[in-house]
Amino acid sequence: MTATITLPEKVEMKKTREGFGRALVALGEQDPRIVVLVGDLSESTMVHFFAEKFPERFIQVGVAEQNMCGIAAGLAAMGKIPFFSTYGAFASCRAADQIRVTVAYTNLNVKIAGAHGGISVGPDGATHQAMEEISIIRSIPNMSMIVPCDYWETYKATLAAAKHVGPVYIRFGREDVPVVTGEHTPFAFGRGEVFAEGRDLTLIACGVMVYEALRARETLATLGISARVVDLHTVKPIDRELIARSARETGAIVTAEEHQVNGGLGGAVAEVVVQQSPVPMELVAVQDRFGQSGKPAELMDAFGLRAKDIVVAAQKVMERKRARG
Amino acid sequence: MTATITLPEKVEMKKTREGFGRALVALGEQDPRIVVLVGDLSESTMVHFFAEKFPERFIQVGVAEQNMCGIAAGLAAMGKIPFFSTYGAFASCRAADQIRVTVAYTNLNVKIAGAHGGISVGPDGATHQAMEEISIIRSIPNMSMIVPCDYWETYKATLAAAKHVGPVYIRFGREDVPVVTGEHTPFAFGRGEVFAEGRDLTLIACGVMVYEALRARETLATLGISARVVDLHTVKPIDRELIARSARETGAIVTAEEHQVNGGLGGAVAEVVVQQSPVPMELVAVQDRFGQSGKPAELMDAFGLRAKDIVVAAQKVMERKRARG
Amino acid sequence: MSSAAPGAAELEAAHRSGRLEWPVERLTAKALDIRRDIVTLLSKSQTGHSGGPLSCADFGTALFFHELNIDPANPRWPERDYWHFSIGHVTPVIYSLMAERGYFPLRDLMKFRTFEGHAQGHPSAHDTPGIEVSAGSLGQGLSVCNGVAMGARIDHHPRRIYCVMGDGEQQEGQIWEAAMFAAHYRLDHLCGIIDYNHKQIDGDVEDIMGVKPLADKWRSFNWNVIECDGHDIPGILRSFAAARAHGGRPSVIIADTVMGRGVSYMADDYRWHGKPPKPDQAETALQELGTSYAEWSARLLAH
Amino acid sequence: MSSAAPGAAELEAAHRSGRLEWPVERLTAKALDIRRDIVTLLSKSQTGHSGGPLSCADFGTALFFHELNIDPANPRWPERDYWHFSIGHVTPVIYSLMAERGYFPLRDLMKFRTFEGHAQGHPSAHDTPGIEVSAGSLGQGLSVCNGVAMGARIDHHPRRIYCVMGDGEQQEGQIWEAAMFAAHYRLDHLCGIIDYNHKQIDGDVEDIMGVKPLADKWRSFNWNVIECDGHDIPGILRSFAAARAHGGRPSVIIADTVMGRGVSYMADDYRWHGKPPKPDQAETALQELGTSYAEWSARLLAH
Ligand SMILES: Cc1ncc(C[n+]2csc(CCOP(=O)(O)OP(=O)(O)O)c2C)c(N)n1
Ligand SMILES: Cc1ncc(C[n+]2csc(CCOP(=O)(O)OP(=O)(O)O)c2C)c(N)n1
Ligand SMILES: [Mg+2]
Ligand SMILES: [Mg+2]
Repeated sequence: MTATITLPEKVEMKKTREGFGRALVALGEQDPRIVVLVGDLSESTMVHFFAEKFPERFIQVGVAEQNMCGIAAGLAAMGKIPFFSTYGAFASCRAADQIRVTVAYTNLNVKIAGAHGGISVGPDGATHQAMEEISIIRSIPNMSMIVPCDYWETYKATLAAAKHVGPVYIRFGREDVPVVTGEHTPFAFGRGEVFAEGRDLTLIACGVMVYEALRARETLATLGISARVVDLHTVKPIDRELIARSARETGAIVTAEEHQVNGGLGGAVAEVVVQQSPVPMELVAVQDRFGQSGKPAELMDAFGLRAKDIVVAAQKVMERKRARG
Repeated sequence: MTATITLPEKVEMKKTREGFGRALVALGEQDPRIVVLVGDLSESTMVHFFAEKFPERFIQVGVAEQNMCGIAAGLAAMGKIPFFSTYGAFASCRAADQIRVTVAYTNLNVKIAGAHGGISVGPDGATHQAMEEISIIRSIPNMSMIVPCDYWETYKATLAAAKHVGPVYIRFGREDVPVVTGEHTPFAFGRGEVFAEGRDLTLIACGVMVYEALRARETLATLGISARVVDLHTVKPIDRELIARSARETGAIVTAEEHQVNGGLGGAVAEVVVQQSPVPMELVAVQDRFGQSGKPAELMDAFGLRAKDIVVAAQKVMERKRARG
Repeated sequence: MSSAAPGAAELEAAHRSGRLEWPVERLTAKALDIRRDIVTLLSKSQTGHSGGPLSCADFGTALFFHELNIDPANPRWPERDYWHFSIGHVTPVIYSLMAERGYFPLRDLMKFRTFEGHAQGHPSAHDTPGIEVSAGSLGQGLSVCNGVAMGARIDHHPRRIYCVMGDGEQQEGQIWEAAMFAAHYRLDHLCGIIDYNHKQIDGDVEDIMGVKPLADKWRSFNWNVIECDGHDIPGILRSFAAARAHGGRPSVIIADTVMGRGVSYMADDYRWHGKPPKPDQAETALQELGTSYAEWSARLLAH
Repeated sequence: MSSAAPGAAELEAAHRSGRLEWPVERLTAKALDIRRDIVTLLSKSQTGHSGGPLSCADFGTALFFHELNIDPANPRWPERDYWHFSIGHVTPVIYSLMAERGYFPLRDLMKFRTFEGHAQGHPSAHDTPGIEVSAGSLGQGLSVCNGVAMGARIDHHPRRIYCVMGDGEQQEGQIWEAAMFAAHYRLDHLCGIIDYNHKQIDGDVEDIMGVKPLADKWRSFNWNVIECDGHDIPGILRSFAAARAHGGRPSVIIADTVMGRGVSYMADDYRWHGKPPKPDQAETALQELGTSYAEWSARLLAH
């Protein structure tokens, strides 16, 4: 099931978090077990849509992320499907111990929504730009994690998270980002999607970097380089088969993520690659530094998270591929 | 500076945490800025040695790891060199947000001692067997991390952590483990040590797995395979040069760690390998599952963390190396 | 000694679903059994915690054999009350209560903390039927109970929820987050029980990190506070009844206890927080408790 | 309006090291400047928090221009008192106080939250001289202050430590861990200040997660509690003096305030917690505050 995605010149812009908020309402209508919790961030995480429709299944916890995580666990133990939501920095760090022991070790059906992932959070600065969630969450057994690329994929990821039995973390962002997929683009939890075919190398991206990868592919094509683009929305469990196949078929990989370079998507892909089919890789990511204030676009530029940075990495990886013969 | 280590048939056994506890006393004598904090685990973390000698620089915080981390930050802001100590699970998870925002973002001179790392913790079971620290800590900018292999190396790692300006996490274990190094074995923060030379592949290990790697090397030698053994005690900043050189020179790598497979030492090495010199790798680690109660030795066996498991991985990686020609 | 070999009737009764509401004398006798179990299983395992389990034995017995509406044969019985030990390290008393009440055979206690057994060092939902949520990291349990209580409210279910906490554990901030929440949402079907044994790992609670005045703290967090002698079974039963009767606010029972209670050389000594008695020490303890290791381990292994 | 263009003497005075101990009238005038700064910089940045900064303006001014022993020209002056805003989101008031007191030029306020400026969205020690420990994740600041206070004790240093907290922030458990610690160690050189503005992001604190009775909570955690009107400068000064005079226990000043205070349309409205006024709204606000955007931004840019 492959969706070939060609971007129009001007793409629609929409918030991923809105996809989350709208999907919760759809879920609330379908399934009475859905309960939504928030830590004093109803509008930022866009759970206010759900709160308005289902006040009796909406729980305001105040500024207490540890407690919120535990409450979600207790609800799950009673058969509910709780989604708890706060900024990704606090979801993944402030509640890390609660996620590990209470949620993951028990393997409870808790869904964690981490809003404001990535440098594109903008003016709030470093503390609010969550960029360690992939490393933290994927190290914890039983956890699954999805990093959707746009409004529609976040919408689908939210539905998929509710359907999957077990703890799932969904990471999304703050700003309007390009809408790359459509309502009917295939989405399967645990499976990467090939968004565009290519022979010379594979660009594997998650989150907003999927858009940048698609744009990079256009530029690369003009340089005579044919790039496959994989949307690896589910970073855990990771689609080993697709990664291995891409490594074999294209012989080089560039990963792209709005996340720290250590232990993130790039690391996850590298782990598969060295074990299955070692090929040259380049990792486009935040280079182990904290974020800062600025406009989202400025920061994406400054932190090297643009299509042009992917192009540079792709050229580099192609050279390395050629050098190996 | 290479120390060639040959193990006697029967090695001395000693606790890594004792190396930590003893080093703190030595540090306390040398440097009045050293302050030690504990969260109601004085004997388990062996800070009681320090507490007895320097009661005025010892701070009991009770069961409050978040607060402990913040207090350490405040002390560091006032020019102290605070070490705070608790079990690794709580150091890395319960205080993750405090480590990220207060300690690491400020880049404070806080030292974090995570005791009871790994499955070898034994009968306490999963909650107390910390196996996610490497992934969590190395994703946070400004953090350094050391996973020493035995008593002496923990001793030296503790001194090195105090000397390095900036936040450092030291991970050590609970049980008596083989003493592999001696008082005078070289140790340099940020640099891996080649403990034994080899041509065919490199075993890169940290913590107690260094001993298992050295034993594995002996077995591999009898099978005609010559393995280099690298003690990669500093997992961040990682010794890229040594990893790249080992990949180039031996053409295959097996990593070994008492830690989850996702994002740990294996992942860190894989990230370097794919970017510098892609070669086949196998990762000996806990396969993304929680621990359980049992005797340490039983668990090391059951979770595949023995010399024999490294041997199997080495044979596998050698086959893959050969298959590539 | 009469209780050493449980009769069929007793076992049948113990396994019955619903609230047992045993009289004081039976509870007292059962609490003695629980202490014997604890010492015996710790002597066998040679790893685990002695002090806290012994201080929890009396109110634990009152909880399991009088108060709780549960069906051990069917741990997920929809009508059940929910119980949770936030102090996961007191597994010796948790498992003993569970086994005596019929969740699993008594003989499983003799595999405590082993590779083969299900009785993990800290409570594991993955391993032990009847443990609903795993624990072991302090301070998390009351939040879980908040969630269970909110779930019951959403479902209009009359479930009651009981959460056992430690006094050292009161130092964890998450407890106070959870306390604030429960009062805010008026979770009067939630009842906390604090094992106020005045000790924690490194010493006296008041020396390590004082929690006094504990009752005032909970009152200022808008809870109904009930103080009692945690070894006086009639007083404990009255406290449970008072909690049950109190509407509009969650209740917390601050049970004044003695760490290591029931074994003379352990009593009130924090050094017994986390270690088991050696076999000879266990024998002394079991003699004090009116039995012997041989006798009591045989009882456990027989069931 | 007289304060709009600060004279050389005023700047000199503001930059002086030590405690300024300004009289009430000057503090009142300076608090007005702070509010003008806040509205102006927010109007410029079009991102950031309005409500909390405005509720902190009066006690913040009293803290910086009367109470604190600091040397803005030498932020690491060894004799300094330590101040810390645990509520990192109120950077508009923090930076305004810092700039007015002389830590950095007023014009830096006009680069708030921009890529070029040092004035990050949340306080960053890496970027702004005078910020000693970064903040932005709620609940962590009192612990940091505990550490500073312990460090002062170890060094036998007479430093005093001031920690500004929010009322919504009281919901974070870490606050209560830190409160317990400070009282246990009798950190009477530590003074907490709570901006009790009764609002947080999603609404009224008592609706979201009630913290009442707040004074009782702190008392039950063994603090010396001082309540005052957080907009009444004489009362604030008396509170600081009382905290300073109190021995043996840390003090907390619960400053009753109004979110958005000083701007009519923002006052007491939680919807102004986290957004800046639009330029036209800012103009209205600045008129209410006796100036205009043109005038006040010129003042900021000139220094
Ligand atoms: C978050 C966390 N920190 C530390 C520990 C280690 N620990 C286990 S029990 C204990 C002492 C708890 O004291 P208390 O609640 O009084 O229990 P008691 O000693 O009375 O059994 C500590 C610090 C833990 N399990 N979890
Ligand atoms: C740990 C954490 N959780 C959530 C947030 C997001 N947040 C920022 S301010 C705020 C409200 C705090 O309320 P209060 O302390 O009353 O501040 P005020 O709204 O009065 O400025 C929240 C939830 C945060 N910064 N840190
Ligand atoms: Mg206790
Ligand atoms: Mg407020």
